[in-house]
Amino acid sequence: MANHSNINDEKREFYKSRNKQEMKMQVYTFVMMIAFTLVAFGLVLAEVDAMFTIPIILVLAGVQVLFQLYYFMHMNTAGHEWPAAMIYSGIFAAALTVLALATIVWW
Amino acid sequence: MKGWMSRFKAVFALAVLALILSGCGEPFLSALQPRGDGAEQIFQLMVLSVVIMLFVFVVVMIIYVFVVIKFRRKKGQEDFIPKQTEGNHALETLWTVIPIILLLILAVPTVQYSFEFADVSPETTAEGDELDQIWIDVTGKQYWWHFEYQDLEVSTSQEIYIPTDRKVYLSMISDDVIHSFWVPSIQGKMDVNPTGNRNEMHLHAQEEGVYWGKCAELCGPSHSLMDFKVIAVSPGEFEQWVEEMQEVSEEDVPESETAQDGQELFADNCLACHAVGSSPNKVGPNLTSFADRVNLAGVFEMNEENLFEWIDTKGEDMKPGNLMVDAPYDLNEEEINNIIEYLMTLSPGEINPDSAENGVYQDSDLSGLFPEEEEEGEDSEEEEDGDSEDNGDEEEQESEEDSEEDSEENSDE
Amino acid sequence: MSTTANNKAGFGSALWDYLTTVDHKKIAILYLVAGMFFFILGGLQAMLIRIQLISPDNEFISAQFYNEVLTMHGTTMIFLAAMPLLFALMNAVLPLQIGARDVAFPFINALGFWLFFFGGIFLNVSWFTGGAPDVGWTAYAPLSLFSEGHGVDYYAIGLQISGIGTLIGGINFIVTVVNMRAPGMTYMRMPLFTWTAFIASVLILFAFPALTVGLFLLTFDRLFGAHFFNPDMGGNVIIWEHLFWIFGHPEVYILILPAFGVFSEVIPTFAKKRLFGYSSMVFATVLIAFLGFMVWAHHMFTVGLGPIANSIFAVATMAIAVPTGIKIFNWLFTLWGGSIRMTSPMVFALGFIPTFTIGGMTGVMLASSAADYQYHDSYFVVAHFHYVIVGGVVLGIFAGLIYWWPKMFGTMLNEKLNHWFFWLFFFGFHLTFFFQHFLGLMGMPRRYWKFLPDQGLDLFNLISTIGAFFMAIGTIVFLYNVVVTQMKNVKVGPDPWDARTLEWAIASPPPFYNFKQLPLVRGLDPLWIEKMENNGRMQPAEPLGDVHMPNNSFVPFVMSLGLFIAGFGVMYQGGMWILAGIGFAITAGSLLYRSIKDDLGYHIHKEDFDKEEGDGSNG
Amino acid sequence: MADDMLKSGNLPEHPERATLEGSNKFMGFWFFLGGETVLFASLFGTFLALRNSNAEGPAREDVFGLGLVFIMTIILLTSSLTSVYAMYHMRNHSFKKMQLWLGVTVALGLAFLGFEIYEFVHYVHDYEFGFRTSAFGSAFYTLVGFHGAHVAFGLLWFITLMIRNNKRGLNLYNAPKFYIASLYWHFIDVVWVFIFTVVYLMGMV
Ligand code: HEA
Ligand code: HEA
Ligand code: HEC
Ligand code: CUA
Ligand SMILES: [Cu+2]
Repeated sequence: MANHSNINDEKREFYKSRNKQEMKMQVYTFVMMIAFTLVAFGLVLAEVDAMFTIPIILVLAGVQVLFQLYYFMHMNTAGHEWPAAMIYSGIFAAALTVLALATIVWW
Repeated sequence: MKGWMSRFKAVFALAVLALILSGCGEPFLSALQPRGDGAEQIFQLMVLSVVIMLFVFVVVMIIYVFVVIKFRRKKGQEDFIPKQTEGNHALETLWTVIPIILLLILAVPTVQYSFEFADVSPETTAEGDELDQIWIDVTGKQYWWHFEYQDLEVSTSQEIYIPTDRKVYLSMISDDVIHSFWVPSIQGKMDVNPTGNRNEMHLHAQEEGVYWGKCAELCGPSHSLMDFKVIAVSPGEFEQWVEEMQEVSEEDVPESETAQDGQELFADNCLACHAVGSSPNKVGPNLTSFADRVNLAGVFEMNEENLFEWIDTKGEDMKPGNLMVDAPYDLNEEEINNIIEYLMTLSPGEINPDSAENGVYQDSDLSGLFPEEEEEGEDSEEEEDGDSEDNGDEEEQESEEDSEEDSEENSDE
Repeated sequence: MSTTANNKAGFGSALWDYLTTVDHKKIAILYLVAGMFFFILGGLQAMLIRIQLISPDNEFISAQFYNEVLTMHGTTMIFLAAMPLLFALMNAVLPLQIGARDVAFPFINALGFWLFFFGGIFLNVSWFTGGAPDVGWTAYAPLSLFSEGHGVDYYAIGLQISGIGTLIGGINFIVTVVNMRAPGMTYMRMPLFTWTAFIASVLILFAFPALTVGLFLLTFDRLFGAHFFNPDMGGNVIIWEHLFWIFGHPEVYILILPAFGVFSEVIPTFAKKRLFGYSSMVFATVLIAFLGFMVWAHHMFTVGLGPIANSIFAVATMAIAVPTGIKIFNWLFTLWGGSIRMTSPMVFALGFIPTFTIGGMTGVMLASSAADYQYHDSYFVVAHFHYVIVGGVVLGIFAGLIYWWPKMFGTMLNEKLNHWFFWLFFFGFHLTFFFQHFLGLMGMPRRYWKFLPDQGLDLFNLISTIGAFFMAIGTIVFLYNVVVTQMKNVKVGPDPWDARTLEWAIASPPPFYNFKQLPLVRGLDPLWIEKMENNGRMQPAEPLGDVHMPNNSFVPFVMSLGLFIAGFGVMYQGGMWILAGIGFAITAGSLLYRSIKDDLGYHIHKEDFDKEEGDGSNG
Repeated sequence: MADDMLKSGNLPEHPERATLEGSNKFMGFWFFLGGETVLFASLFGTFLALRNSNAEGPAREDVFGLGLVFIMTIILLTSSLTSVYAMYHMRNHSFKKMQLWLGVTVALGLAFLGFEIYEFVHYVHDYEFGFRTSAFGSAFYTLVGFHGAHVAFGLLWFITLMIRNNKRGLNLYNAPKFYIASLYWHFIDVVWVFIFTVVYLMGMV
């Protein structure tokens, strides 16, 4: 490829440090995710009222997923416009599906 | 109900169209010749939508015909290069907005009727009193229909009798696969599902008559032979029919000896699956009023020849896949003929499909069927203990009002 | 196919070539042949249906067989005829229209075809092993659980296999459009066929997984003792209906959108005008796709979901009429002021407009949830969907086939015969289906093996059957035309229709590398622009260089064959488990082989191009 | 040019997307994940519809235990992080470290799968709660089983890639493959987040 030799050591160092920076973020993300998980399990174990717990743990799950997508899967970086578009379309179709199956199969 | 129509400018067009459409089909079957409230409302909706569609179609076709004639390449124009227009915002807005308006006109009655058809609360008289509700439990089975009149101890198969003076409410479920209950000239269809829920709908026939019902959901080889009848009779005749039906019992003995013999054979070979008199639904149709049936097994001409073939072959070729083929009996010609003779005595009384067609109207407010209907006051307290002995199943109505109603009625007995 | 083209190939090597090809143009031909085969099969089944219904109380075929024919007619036509024929068109022209040398995943493209093909064969094997599926193409549970024999198993597994093929084929097209466009080919310069194919592929991506799951559940219930749809064990039959229609409704737009695309190519070409309202056409396409996901329950109005759900879905469904209407009027105004040539593709397009409008309008009538209580599962619905499918999709497919035939094969179908085909088919079509609207309202439910005498249904059914024969004759004229044309084999130039888009800038049929140099696209309708402003030849966007090409591969065939074999094992179980073992081993083995063995393709060196020059064949 | 792809060394910053083939794979795989979203949504929807349909069989509260699920969750989340580490080293072009972290990921994945199998066996034996027990059983095993199958497939994928490329190191041809395998792994984690929330936690509140 054209840009092989262009990458000199200087640049590489720059990338390395930037990657390191990013990796730090990833670890923070991870810590947050673990924390969220603990909260979710904690709420259930503490037998907090269901009307309260269920929305909360669903939101926690949603945020965790966004963490995964944006940080672990790098959707926050450039070149992910189409992936994001498709994932959100998928989420849209998925939400409708779940909503319908959870409500209008009507027992 | 017709508010939306009164303001509609094309009433005249509607009338003409309705006239044309209603020429189509047989009155006992066609959705285009409505004889029931529901069918009529839907017919209005159809006419409205056809008018809208015709309008759209005419517009499209005028442009289309004009364009195709006017802009055909003519001789000598081979090198003509038309102007390459990109678009036109005014036009594009126009053909976005007008359809939206047309669709809104259609959407309003659509939503209104959707709710109306789902409403199974009791009708009210002009004075505001609630009318008694006749609830019928409908069970669809491969390939026949069973009907039980709640609280009346009457059950039939293949044919339901309904009075013409009021709505009749159906609570429907399937015993096997999905069927769909459709009486085109009275009301639109509703699926009959095997899953725990009961679907509810109502019928109101405006005229006496024998209306054909069809199964509209593919349910196996004989799906196309799963017909039934709705026999709409005047309220007085209906009341009489109910009373006659309540009288019948398995033990009733026919007069002729051969028929008595037939009855015994019937008891030995057939009663495992069939019933005479009020019964919960069984493997085969209830035969209480068999001799009065319009058709044998829903579709065949009612004569002894067909009946003989039916019993002899267990309907194997007549209704492919029907479940009577499992019957274990083995009968000779004479025995079958005796059974036939017995079956032909199964006519509980004077009310039969003819009553729907003979033009006789007997009035009644059906209060005979619903004793103490007058006292439908607030004194539900004392009725508490009566509740428990009722068969609870029938009260699984979805709508709260009904179950209230029901428990009150039941406990009065 | 290695570096050079070998022209004088025998039958054996030609066959091998097609079995291993990864060239989208050849895959297009594979789709075309298989799709036509299934179209004729489905058409013959339709003829059986119509003959059975020619008169009341007819006993021409038995009830059980009728249900099998009916099911296979619907399934075959939708999954094995219409979709593949559209895929044929997409494969043939989509990469050319965006100026690409190839699709994004040539290997997966081939795999997609073979999976579809083996899935289709699998489904049809059922005829010979005790009966085809007999529960309608919608396979509603629990009838599909009760159905005896293995018919429904063939349905579930066959569609599963071909569904995977369709899904990966769809992904291939999406990525091709996203990544492979020629320089200057921005999204808003893409031809409408490309746009609609792209959006249809997106619909495939999101709709097919629901079918996949539905079919899995059905398979598990039937073959492995699960209870998803068994009410006795807590199952719920409505789940199947939802899953099927969450897939099923987008599916019908998957079918119609590419057909819209075809007409959006044909009409501008033969009106000699650019498409009116291009950007609103794109917008309408996207909007239809979006709304298409929110309306599926209009197939379930009578299920008893309640008035609230029914109303919501009714209104959402009606909304689709708006973007579709935008399209209709844009086509009409493309014609306005044009210079219309009545070529056969154009005649198909002109036949489409009123026919589809009628079909769409009956669709809106159906969308009126309360009124649907009367229409549902009656012949009114049958009439509706044949108006949109035959009047839209099938006319679109034939318009596209005739239009792009020169591009695919380098020959021109006989115009006169094409006109005959059109008029026979079109006349027969309306004769067949127009009166079915009335049949439905007069009380004739669909999927009826028999209708009874004395119910006023005889005449219209008879007319309908007569109409079907006209359609059959028309189709035969077309097939005859194809045979004669290919026998004569008179070659035509690159641009026989005087068209506007990029695919007409290269030889007919195109060389296997498509574009020697990628073209520079300067606007919508690039070829037209060059015709108007230049000498009518595309300017290259790059200097002549080596061209990278993928290697042929036999793996897609083998991989699909493996699933085909495994399907039998899973179905018959018992001693046949061994087949499942073998089949899955073949598939897994070829997957492993594919991932372990490097496949880097090869290069055509620029020096070699001159040898190819002028030689219309594409190796 | 093509053969260059197999040369390691001198890789660009984003080796996974540097070639057209790589970029195609990258896009295609993301889109595939969009489709997978609907696939799992259909399974989740089915599960939700049938969550109380245990017929006579055990209900959710009867069988689920949170301890095991918690451990599994932590394992899978951690494996997500380790695969991020692997990709981090890929971007720094240190193949050995990438392999190492992938190895850790695989080990964690195996542990997860082991626990899952243990869980299933436990349910079947101790609670007589199986795939055929009830509609709920079918829905539960199908949803969680589909996820488990994805885990198993992901593991096989990682292992194949690691073995195949062990000798020759990172290059433009295999970098995209590693990258999309790790995307897949994250996606599996995403699904699990919803499984533990919707299936287990919501089943226990
Ligand atoms: C290519 C396939 C295709 C297409 C494009 C459509 C398009 C539409 N369909 Fe159809 N449909 C099917 C294939 C298709 N359908 C099939 C196969 C079935 C049956 C499945 C089965 O049960 O086996 C079915 C069934 C079906 C039903 C269920 C009926 C039932 O079973 O009870 C409904 C109900 O709403 C419906 C509605 C619509 C609507 C509103 C559109 C709209 O998209 C139509 C929009 C187009 C127009 C409206 C015309 C042009 C517009 C204008 C000129 C603008 C102005 C118009 C107005 C203001 C009205 N369809
Ligand atoms: C792409 C979709 C598609 C297409 C193109 C067609 C095309 C046709 N269909 Fe239909 N049809 C469906 C999809 C389609 N159909 C679906 C989904 C159903 C619902 C199934 C269900 O309920 O489950 C259905 C159902 C259906 C019914 C309702 C059956 C019932 O409910 O009982 C009928 C009845 O008339 C019918 C008729 C026809 C006819 C006459 C054609 C004609 O257009 C066919 C014309 C084509 C030919 C006639 C080709 C013939 C070619 C030859 C004869 C060549 C001769 C051979 C050689 C020279 C080798 N179809
Ligand atoms: C295995 C159970 C079974 C037995 C035993 C059985 N039947 Fe039936 N029968 C059925 C079923 C089921 C039907 C409905 C068939 C259909 O319409 O699909 C039926 C229908 C009929 C009908 C038509 C009913 C109608 O309403 O028009 C008649 C008459 C009939 N049976 C007579 C008999 C006689 C007489 C016998 C005994 C000699 C008998 N059956 C024994 C199951 C049985
Ligand atoms: Cu019952 Cu069709
Ligand atoms: Cu639809």
